[in-house]
Amino acid sequence: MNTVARFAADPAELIRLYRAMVLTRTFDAKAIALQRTGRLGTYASSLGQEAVSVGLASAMRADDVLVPSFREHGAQLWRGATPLELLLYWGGDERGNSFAAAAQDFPNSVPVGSHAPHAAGVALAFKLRGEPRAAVCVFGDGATSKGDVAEALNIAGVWKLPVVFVINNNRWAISVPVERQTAAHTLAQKSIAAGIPGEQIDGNDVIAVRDVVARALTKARAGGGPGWIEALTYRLGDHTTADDASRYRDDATVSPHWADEPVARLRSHLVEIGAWHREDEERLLAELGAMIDSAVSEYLATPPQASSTIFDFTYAALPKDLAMQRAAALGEST
Amino acid sequence: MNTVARFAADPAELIRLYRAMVLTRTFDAKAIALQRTGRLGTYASSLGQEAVSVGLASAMRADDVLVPSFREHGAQLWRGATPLELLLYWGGDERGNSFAAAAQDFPNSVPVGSHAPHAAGVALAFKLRGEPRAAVCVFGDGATSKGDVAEALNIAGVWKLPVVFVINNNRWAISVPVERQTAAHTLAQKSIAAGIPGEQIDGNDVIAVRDVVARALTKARAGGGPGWIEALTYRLGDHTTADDASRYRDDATVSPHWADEPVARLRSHLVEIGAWHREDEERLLAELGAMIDSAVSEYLATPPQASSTIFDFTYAALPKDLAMQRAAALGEST
Amino acid sequence: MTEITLVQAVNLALARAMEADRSVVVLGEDVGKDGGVFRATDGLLARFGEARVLDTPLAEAAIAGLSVGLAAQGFRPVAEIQFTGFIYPAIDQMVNHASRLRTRTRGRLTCPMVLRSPCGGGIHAPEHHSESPEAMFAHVPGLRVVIPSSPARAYGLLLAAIRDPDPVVFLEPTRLYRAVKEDVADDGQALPLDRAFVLRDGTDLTLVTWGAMVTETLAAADTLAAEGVDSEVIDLATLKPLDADTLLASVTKTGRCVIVHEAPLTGGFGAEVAARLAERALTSLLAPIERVTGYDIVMPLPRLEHHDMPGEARILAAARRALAYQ
Amino acid sequence: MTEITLVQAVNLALARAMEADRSVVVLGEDVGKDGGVFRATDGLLARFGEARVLDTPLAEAAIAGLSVGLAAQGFRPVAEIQFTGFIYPAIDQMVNHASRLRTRTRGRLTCPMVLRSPCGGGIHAPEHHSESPEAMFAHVPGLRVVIPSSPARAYGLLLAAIRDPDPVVFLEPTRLYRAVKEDVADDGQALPLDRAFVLRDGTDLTLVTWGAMVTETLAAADTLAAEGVDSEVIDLATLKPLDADTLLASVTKTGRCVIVHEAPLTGGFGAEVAARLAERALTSLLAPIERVTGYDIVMPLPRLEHHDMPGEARILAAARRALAYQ
Ligand SMILES: Cc1ncc(C[n+]2csc(CCOP(=O)(O)OP(=O)(O)O)c2C)c(N)n1
Ligand SMILES: Cc1ncc(C[n+]2csc(CCOP(=O)(O)OP(=O)(O)O)c2C)c(N)n1
Ligand SMILES: [Mg+2]
Ligand SMILES: [Mg+2]
Repeated sequence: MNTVARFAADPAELIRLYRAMVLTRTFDAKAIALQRTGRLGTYASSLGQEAVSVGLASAMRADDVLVPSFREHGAQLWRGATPLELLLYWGGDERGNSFAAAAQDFPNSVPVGSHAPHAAGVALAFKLRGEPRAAVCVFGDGATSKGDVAEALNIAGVWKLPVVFVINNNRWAISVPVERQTAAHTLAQKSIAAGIPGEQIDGNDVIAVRDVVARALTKARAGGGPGWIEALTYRLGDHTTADDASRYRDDATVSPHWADEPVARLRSHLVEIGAWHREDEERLLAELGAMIDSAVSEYLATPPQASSTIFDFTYAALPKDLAMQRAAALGEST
Repeated sequence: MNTVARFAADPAELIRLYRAMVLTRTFDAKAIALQRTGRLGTYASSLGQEAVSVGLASAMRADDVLVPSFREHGAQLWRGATPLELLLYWGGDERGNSFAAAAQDFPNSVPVGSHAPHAAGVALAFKLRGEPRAAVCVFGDGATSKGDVAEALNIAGVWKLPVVFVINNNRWAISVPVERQTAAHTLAQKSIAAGIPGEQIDGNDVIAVRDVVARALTKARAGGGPGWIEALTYRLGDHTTADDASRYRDDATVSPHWADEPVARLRSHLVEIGAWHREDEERLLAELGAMIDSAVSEYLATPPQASSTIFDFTYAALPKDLAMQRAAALGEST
Repeated sequence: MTEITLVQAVNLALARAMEADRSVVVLGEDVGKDGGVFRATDGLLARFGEARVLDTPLAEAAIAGLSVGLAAQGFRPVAEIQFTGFIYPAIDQMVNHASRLRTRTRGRLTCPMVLRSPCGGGIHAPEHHSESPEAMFAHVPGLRVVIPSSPARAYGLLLAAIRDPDPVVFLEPTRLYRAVKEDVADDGQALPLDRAFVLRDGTDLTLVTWGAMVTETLAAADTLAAEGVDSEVIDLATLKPLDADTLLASVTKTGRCVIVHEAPLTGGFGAEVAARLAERALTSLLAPIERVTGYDIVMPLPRLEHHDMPGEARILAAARRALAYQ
Repeated sequence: MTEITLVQAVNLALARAMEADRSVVVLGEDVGKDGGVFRATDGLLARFGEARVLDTPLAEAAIAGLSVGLAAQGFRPVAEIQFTGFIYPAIDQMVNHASRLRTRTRGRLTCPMVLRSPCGGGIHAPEHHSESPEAMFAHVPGLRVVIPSSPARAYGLLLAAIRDPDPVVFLEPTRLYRAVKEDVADDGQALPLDRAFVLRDGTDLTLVTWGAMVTETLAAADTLAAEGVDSEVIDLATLKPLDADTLLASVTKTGRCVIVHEAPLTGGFGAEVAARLAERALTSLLAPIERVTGYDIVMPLPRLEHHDMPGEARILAAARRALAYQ
């Protein structure tokens, strides 16, 4: 950052960011607990990566479009997805992708990196319509090995598309550490292949993330071409609730990274500048805990969709052939 | 080139290279004539690109493996593929891929860029067996936009595979000029994404191509990791005999490049150093013309394979289900 | 009305759709100045400009993926894959994203895109230029698969595909691109995407086919007619969703069926046609259902490809077996 | 003999093959230290070392393409695609290269590789983790497609796949990975790759299935048996090349057939099975051929997936229709 961003000097704004990161972590802990007790599906925790997620989302405008992978709960919540929607999604209910409040954002892309071309396509749409909007595509370090990402990056470069790619580099692709993923010293340098400037930033510094992504977005919206930002963070937890990271990395490897984790870091800064006190923390935890708890009760009380819905969104209108299958299915299950 | 390669000082060796380029061009002209008269299938000319093809092949050892795209006739001929084999291939006969003299070389890869992972796999085989051999993968400028190439390059880098990628940059992907293919100022810089050094060379200078590729191969065989070389040349002809380049580029664009074409360039060098005279040229053209003519007669006299062969190489042994289809087919056609 | 070829009809439909709807954009390799390697997009760049006719870099997965992004934003991209031999890298995008964006988001985001590609053999093309992968796409829920076999059907079906709110894979038989000319009115009339075409009415035998094989099949029907056999010829055209009714009506009437396609036998779409009949028209069947198809082999290089591609002789042989069966 | 699960049988076969043949190497995402997300490659790294058990970068097209290069050089790569939802980017390599390297070069270069991938639903997995794309591969000439449904068959078929001189797509139903244990002798005995398994002899009805559906189908057969219906259950297992003889022999005997698979109906491999019967066993058929399959819809997320996946009830209903048919 050449100059300190304005928002960084505003305690209220920093508290907003802090709140969003704590919300993300609170949601995360609850989601894991639900999964462990058989009430949620496999879940990908973002523990330790909250600053990347919240930072990039806070840099976006409402009318920008988020094209995420599957670990950006913080960004989705900031953009208006509700805890209930996220729970429904991870609980195996398509309604979790409805995002009433972020109607143009893409759902999670589980196939790693395959969403990068979508972000380029969304950005192309903005460019063709002459709209001052941008797409933000987020993925992990492992995704940078996928051809899809390279293809999308190259096209974004030659067409100067308003898209910012953010690499949430948590140093691991399940069991594969980033140094075994590529010989590139940084992931930031990968954009040189597409003639696009790349930046590497401290992904545990939410201020840096927001500032750098915001600058890239401003440039992109103004027709300055795409951005490629490597945010260095660390996956403190298992890859997902289906993973047992102790099989491939030991505590000695992980524990040092707790010292850099983004939530505590911003908290101590807030405390330092006198903007945050124990009571604030207690009040916040209580408030967010209650918010998540009520979302959880709502989630648990949500009946599944009617079985007929497995058919109804396959096409805009049900083709006759499929309508017959639907009739047979409902006949059988009633 | 830091120092002038030894071979470059040896007229006999330069004449070998010259001969190979002229052979390629002679073959090329004949192939186009055959296609125009309906006696060959669609053909991809290498007119103007002979130095890349011959240069890289002359840098290889016999036991290295060539993994080419579809425009490397010069390299294939140097490696021992016969003009007859090339004619059979382009004439639509699988026997053209038999390559008796280059038994481990891959056949042409028509799907652009999809052969890059094969070259990495071949190189991995050499590495796993501890053999001092390397794979050479050649493709065009357009291929550098394919995800396959990026994936293979990245893996070659992180595994330090003995493979050298050569970009035969003829500035066009059919109608798309390289500057509309990517925003990268050079294609050489694309290897930075994989942590691999890239080099850009004059692809119309067969001495430079051979020297730089030879150095990269020596390094690769010694475990020094992959090479990525952009050879700048120019596609002087149509993309293939099915293409009409006048639809998308005019003579004014192309003609200046005739001044740099590699065959005339090496010839004038040979003449300058007194190693080549009009009679040598006449003798060579007569000799190669006769060689190609006899290959053509052989080609035209070669009866097609038995229709049964469309079945016989699908699997090592014909599965019963397919054997029945074969029997029925032969029954019908007799 | 002017006499035009199939590829000209594709071009005409594209122009008409772009004229009528600013959200229609064309993208692909060499679709701009070059007008496409078969000239399907000839003149579109000059007429509609670079913002609506985009020459893409050489990257099929991205061509499909860009289209998903454009479509989710309300555009109607018509992407060209230069040959179906190069469509395989786009399958991931079609299966994992295009086909399911609507259902994944309960209709919040949709994917009205068309993936066009020249398909099939018989033009003595190089390796990988003669593929018939329609069955792979026809198995994918959420996709539509369309293969026209005449200029008029190409025009009407492509218009329908572009206007359809869901992703359509539109395969154009290269062998038919310039094979025949017919009068096509540029009236903007789309054809239904869920109706097979009965090209010839008959009572003795049903011949079901699509794409380039329609030509051989109609020729066989003529030969049979000369022998007094009255065969019905169905051009399936819209493979997915399948118009089972037309099939069943015909076979219920004729009792004998021969299915013809160029793709390999095993797992080809002809299997689905036969399966539907074996499920729902069994009692009407007077003879085994015959399939005349490419063999379970890789498409041979041009010198032998005709040995793989079904021709009139093989169709007639199967038809006669079906007719002779007691 | 020890009691092991299907995933342990896969692991055992891999270890046995690597022990017996130094050219066998395992590669894929997280197959090393992690032992694969399902532990299929557990312990192989420790036992055979980094030169033979390779954790690849995250790139499916390259995983398949690397294998083609290795195989052409005489290795026998066994590549893992972590879930079949991520196998689509590898299709291009399998179709355009692996399946045809032999025929393109008239046998000069060959491709003895295995592409392993966990498939199918029913384990409440995230999106894209429950796919059944076997029909797409079974349509590709030059490939073999194998799906085991028991520990013993997984062991014997995987050994056969690794030893086979041609490319094999080996799909492992995740739902069966730990569902049952059975005694498997680690005797290095391979099973034939062109023979379907008759899991139960019967005379009244033929039930044809594969993969995870074998469980539901056998359960249905038990229920029917209790009602005095004697059904034959065939596990197709080696879908391509298809063992038509076993199918025909059974249906010629029973006259009634129900085909069960998890993949969507249209263009599913069940269509090929039905088509073969309609061609070659028509006169033996006493009832329409029924298919009990996933619907033509995108695999629902876990909360509703059971509504899509065929269960015993749907199989029984179809069986009873077939049995009742006069
Ligand atoms: C194309 C594809 N291949 C494999 C997987 C299985 N998988 C899920 S996450 C993951 C690792 C992703 O690593 P990274 O991109 O760094 O993201 P992270 O999980 O660390 O956030 C893998 C291999 C997948 N989802 N998609
Ligand atoms: C994957 C793929 N897409 C499209 C094509 C059709 N095609 C053949 S050559 C070509 C251009 C290739 O350009 P480049 O890589 O620069 O090689 P060049 O032809 O110039 O030697 C295209 C688009 C193909 N063969 N493969
Ligand atoms: Mg990661
Ligand atoms: Mg080029």
